[in-house]
Amino acid sequence: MTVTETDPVPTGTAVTDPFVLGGRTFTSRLLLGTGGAPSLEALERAVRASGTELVTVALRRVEAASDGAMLAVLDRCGVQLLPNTAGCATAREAVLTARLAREAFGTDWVKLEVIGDEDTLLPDPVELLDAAEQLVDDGFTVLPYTGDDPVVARRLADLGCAAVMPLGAPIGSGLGIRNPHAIALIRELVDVPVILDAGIGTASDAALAMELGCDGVLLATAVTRAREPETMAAAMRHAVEGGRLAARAGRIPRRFSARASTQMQGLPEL
Amino acid sequence: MTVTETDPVPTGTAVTDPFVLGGRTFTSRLLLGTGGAPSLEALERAVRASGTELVTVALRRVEAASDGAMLAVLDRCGVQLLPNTAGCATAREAVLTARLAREAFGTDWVKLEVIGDEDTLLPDPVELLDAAEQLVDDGFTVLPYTGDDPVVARRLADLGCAAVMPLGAPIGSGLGIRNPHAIALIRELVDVPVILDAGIGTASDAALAMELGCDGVLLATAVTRAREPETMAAAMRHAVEGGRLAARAGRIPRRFSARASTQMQGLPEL
Amino acid sequence: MTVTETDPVPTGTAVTDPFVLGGRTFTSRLLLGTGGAPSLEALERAVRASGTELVTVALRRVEAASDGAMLAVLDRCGVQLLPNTAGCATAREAVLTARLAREAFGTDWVKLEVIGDEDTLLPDPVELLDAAEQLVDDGFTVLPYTGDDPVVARRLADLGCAAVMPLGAPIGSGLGIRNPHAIALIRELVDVPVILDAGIGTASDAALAMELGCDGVLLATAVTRAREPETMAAAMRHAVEGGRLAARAGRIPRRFSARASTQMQGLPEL
Amino acid sequence: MTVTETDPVPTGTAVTDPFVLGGRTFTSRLLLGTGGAPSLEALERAVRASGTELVTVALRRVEAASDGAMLAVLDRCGVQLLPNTAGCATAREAVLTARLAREAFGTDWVKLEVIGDEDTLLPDPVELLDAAEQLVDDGFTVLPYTGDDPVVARRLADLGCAAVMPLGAPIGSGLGIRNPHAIALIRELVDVPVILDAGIGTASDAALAMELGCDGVLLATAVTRAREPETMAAAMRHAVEGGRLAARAGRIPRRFSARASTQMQGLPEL
Amino acid sequence: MQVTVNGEAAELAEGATVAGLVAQRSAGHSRVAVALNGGVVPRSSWERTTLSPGDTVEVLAPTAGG
Amino acid sequence: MQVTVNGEAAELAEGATVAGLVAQRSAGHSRVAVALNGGVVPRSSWERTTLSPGDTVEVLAPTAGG
Amino acid sequence: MQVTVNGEAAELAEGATVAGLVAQRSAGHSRVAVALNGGVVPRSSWERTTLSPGDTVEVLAPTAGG
Amino acid sequence: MQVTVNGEAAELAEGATVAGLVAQRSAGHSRVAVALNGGVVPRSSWERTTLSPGDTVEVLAPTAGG
Repeated sequence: MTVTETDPVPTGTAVTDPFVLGGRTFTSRLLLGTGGAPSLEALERAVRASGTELVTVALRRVEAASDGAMLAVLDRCGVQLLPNTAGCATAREAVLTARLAREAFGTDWVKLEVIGDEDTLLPDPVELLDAAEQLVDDGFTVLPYTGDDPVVARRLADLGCAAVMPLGAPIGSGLGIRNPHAIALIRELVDVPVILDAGIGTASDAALAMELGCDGVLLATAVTRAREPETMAAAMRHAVEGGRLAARAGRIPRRFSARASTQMQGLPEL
Repeated sequence: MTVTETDPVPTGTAVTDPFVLGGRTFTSRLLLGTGGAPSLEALERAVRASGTELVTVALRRVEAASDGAMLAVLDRCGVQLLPNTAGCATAREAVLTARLAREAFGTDWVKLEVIGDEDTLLPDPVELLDAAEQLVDDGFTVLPYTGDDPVVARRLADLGCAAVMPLGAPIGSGLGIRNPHAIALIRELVDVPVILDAGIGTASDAALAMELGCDGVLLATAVTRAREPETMAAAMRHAVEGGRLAARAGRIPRRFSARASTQMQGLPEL
Repeated sequence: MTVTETDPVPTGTAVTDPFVLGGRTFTSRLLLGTGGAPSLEALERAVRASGTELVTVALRRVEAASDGAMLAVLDRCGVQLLPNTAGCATAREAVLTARLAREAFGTDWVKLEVIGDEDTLLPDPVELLDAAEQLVDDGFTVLPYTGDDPVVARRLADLGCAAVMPLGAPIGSGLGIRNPHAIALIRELVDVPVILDAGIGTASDAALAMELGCDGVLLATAVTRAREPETMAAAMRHAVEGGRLAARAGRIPRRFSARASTQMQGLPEL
Repeated sequence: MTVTETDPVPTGTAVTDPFVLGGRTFTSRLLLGTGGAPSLEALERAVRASGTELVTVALRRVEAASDGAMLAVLDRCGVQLLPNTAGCATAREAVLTARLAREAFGTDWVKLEVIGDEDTLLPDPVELLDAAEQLVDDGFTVLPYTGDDPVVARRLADLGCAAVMPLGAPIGSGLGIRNPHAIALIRELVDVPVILDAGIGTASDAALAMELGCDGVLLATAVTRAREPETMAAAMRHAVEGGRLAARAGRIPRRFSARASTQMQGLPEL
Repeated sequence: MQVTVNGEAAELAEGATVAGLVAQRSAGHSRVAVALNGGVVPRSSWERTTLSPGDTVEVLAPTAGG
Repeated sequence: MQVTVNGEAAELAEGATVAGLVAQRSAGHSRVAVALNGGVVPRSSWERTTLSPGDTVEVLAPTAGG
Repeated sequence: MQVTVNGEAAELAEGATVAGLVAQRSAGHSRVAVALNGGVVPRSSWERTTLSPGDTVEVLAPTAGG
Repeated sequence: MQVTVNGEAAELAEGATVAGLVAQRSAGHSRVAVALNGGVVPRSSWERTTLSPGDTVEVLAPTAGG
């Protein structure tokens, strides 16, 4: 199946609820990573179907980097670039990488990653807090990828990060949100935007993130490595908007037993 | 917040995947119950925001029935009516109710409910199978509300029901899908459409239903008793479409550990 | 209940809580199936380690049946035999099998199984109810293996079954209790003993069953096909007793946030 | 492992699996907190029923502290005391409290708590790591209460802590293990004993902790504030032993569908 | 004569028809259905269906349902 | 004569009894049950129950079960 | 002289020792620990540790804990 | 002279500048960043930044990232 590139914005309802991040206002609450796409054409179709306005990119040695075509595609899609520090294991490396990215991309926004374990790619809170402090002091708009520890999240917010981006599960695992309770606690403990980052596998995961009170969702693998990246991108667009609307709509309470939806009064005796 | 009534169909992607039920083709996979809405205006806004094309109604004694205004609203929305047999506890009552509904609404479609317990409003499989058989023989298009027992679901399909509508949780409980495994088994055991009916509380529940392979979702309370019915209706519309798209997109496999989304090749030594 | 301070083993607490089933009183609440054991010696060790007093057996054609040694082992262990009707797909077959078992084993107790699907081995509620009624009328002590449908469970109890045995998950699947909510509803709807049958994979599953209000647990594969059947049998014995004690002890309520276990009063200023 | 056939009590199987912690060998893998008990007599009965050999205590200003009777009870029970640093919010306070406890209790073992949030009582990983390093250098046997972040857990182990004690959920919440995946990852990432601390509400939670690979469980509220502390203590003893045995027994794999436990070969045609 | 309509006793004139009863009861309702002594009375038969003493009639109309 | 025993054709002498068949088939099994043409043959009737051509017999014994 | 003991102002005689303070405060408590101005005072030093005006002392004893 | 560029030894002429190295290495890449001995070399300094023997240089370009 295909998604026409002229695909309209899903509904008028979402645009009434703008997303303010780092002093800018976005319509879409879905941040998309570019890694893992089977082709540039697939990437472009996914970016367009997702409705995203903010996509992550990385820096690598020129020999290994994709040629400029990818940036041309992203420019054509009119999205803002968000450099990451993927692969950094220390605050020093991450800070230097962020500064190099500022040079290369001309943006002081950074998705801050400082990895503490190679198998799980989980963040190292100590190095992360150190790097976040340095980059905030250096004027960066810092979006830190963190675990789901509410205390670390609050420390990041207190340092002046523009948002906190707790994980749902390890990067690329597709396990969804392993600990919804922790995400709900983070939502209570911080005043900055909360963006669920990593672990999303399918649409209901993204909807749940929004229902837990997240302001946005960042995902890459779930879309780029899906059998049909463009279709999954459209699915995620719907899921994030649906989850956001549900969070605002005020859901019904959970009840152990039933409550009739059809009135029983006037039931005939047949 | 409000949803403009001219709100466009969320995406072009969904219309490429029509929903055939009872020999008719629908664009929307969301069936909406009308019970519980705070006002007719709220109901109309919810129906429109949901994008539904098939809504459930009931029969009650004239003194207790809402006046004709509700039908006028539903006619104006251009939706098909689906009478239910809510409140019936025996096959005999349900069959008679279905026949009265055929008279009143001029349709041979029926949402068949035969309740076996007053507190949980759970269906009685024995009476349900009996009623389903009689109504199928009588030419009805039977959409039975059933538990999540795969064997009962297959028996209903074998009897000639146009679909099976297993519950996620008790009516109005908002507990979501208590047993996703059972719904997945039902999807494997029957060839007719599977519509998740009852228990949905929020958008991610509806998305999950579709990801489990359901062809549609029927809900009432989750929308009509939400703090903002219209907003939740829009949320459910997105969730059902997002879940359907995700099911078709082919999600990534779940992994115990991580898989990098940013290439590690060419990582600089900083 | 009380534990004397000199009591070295808290298992003593359980004996104050006998299990009455079919008019007999048991100390153990763990019923063990004999199928799948790697050897008779392994079976005997498992039976002894489990502390079970009631084990299931089956009838097969003499050529295919294990020789008498198995019965000798079970007799030596002093356990009561509970014949099953495994493999029957109709009420007629199940009733005849129960009568043959009564002849062979000299007991009118029967674990009633009527399977509705060969892949999932899920029970067929219609045939099951039919068979249960016939066997109760014929004086059997009927222990029916049923799904987790509360209405079917109540119908079985109303027919005069000595207990109801809802599944946690398909036989041998090891998926645990897929729908704890349904088991809790069954506990509320019936007055006869509830025995969780099928699906148990490990100790915590068995403990959860008891905490949900079940009076006992029946399992086979989880023990007989474990890497160390005897060790798992001991694990299940502990789990069933622990779960039963926990159910009686009155657990603490769940709280969204924390409650200090160490007093904060008198906290020094250091 | 083996159980002699004459072994009447499967608890015997556990004694073949001693628990080595901080250079000492314990029979029980259940650590019990003393806070919250309704009376000293209830505490003593719970301690005895639990079979614990290691119980936590705290220091408070003499005016607020319980009189010496509690220590007399614990001495009579023959358990080892484990002082905690509950209520400390900084590394400095925690280190000083540990040193005061060493004076008071004459032990260099300490349950290290450094709280980062008053509502959730969640640990502060930065202060915790700082305090752990100081206390390890000072010769303490440090048992740190930490979140379920695998990277923090490994850092604590690398610092020389005698064990890591990740939480299942906030202290006293009774929510069980909110993130089993994280506990399993911690088990993989560290070589020191893993003790599940905080969040346990009932027996199946404790069994699950052991099945996830934990070496022990520490709990207080779940027992001391249960309706019947002694009964719950016995339940937890069984649950921890059952969970440990299950972890060693090698559980059956999970299967989507069924696997017959009764042989189908030789099924009669009835 | 005495009949039961929607669960309550009602006094109707001899020869009263279902059509008459519906007209009297269903103000404001277009799509009405009628059950007489446990069976359906099709709209096409309302005129010619006369009621008898002791009949039990249910006059039903649409309402919201889940 | 020709009968079916446990799903397979078997040749038995005229006048063969269930008791005889059980003795022949159930070596090593103490607790055996017999079904004849879809009904139970109680142990007490084995001796006096003679088989007829075309009979279908199931001779069953205990085995492990879940 | 004026010191702070367990968060409250206390008047002690000149030359008062930690040992004296503990004896006066810790009735019924065997295992007591003392912090003086943010440091530990080992039991072995209680006798020879004299308090000075403005000192902050914490006298602690065991209690239940999680 | 001998320098290390992107992890590999490279032979450059005396007086080689970062600008020259970038021109030589970054074919097809517009947005390039350069690290010299662990620090950033702003684009504005490339021309005037000459390399010395033993320098470690990283020449980086954009790629896909998560």
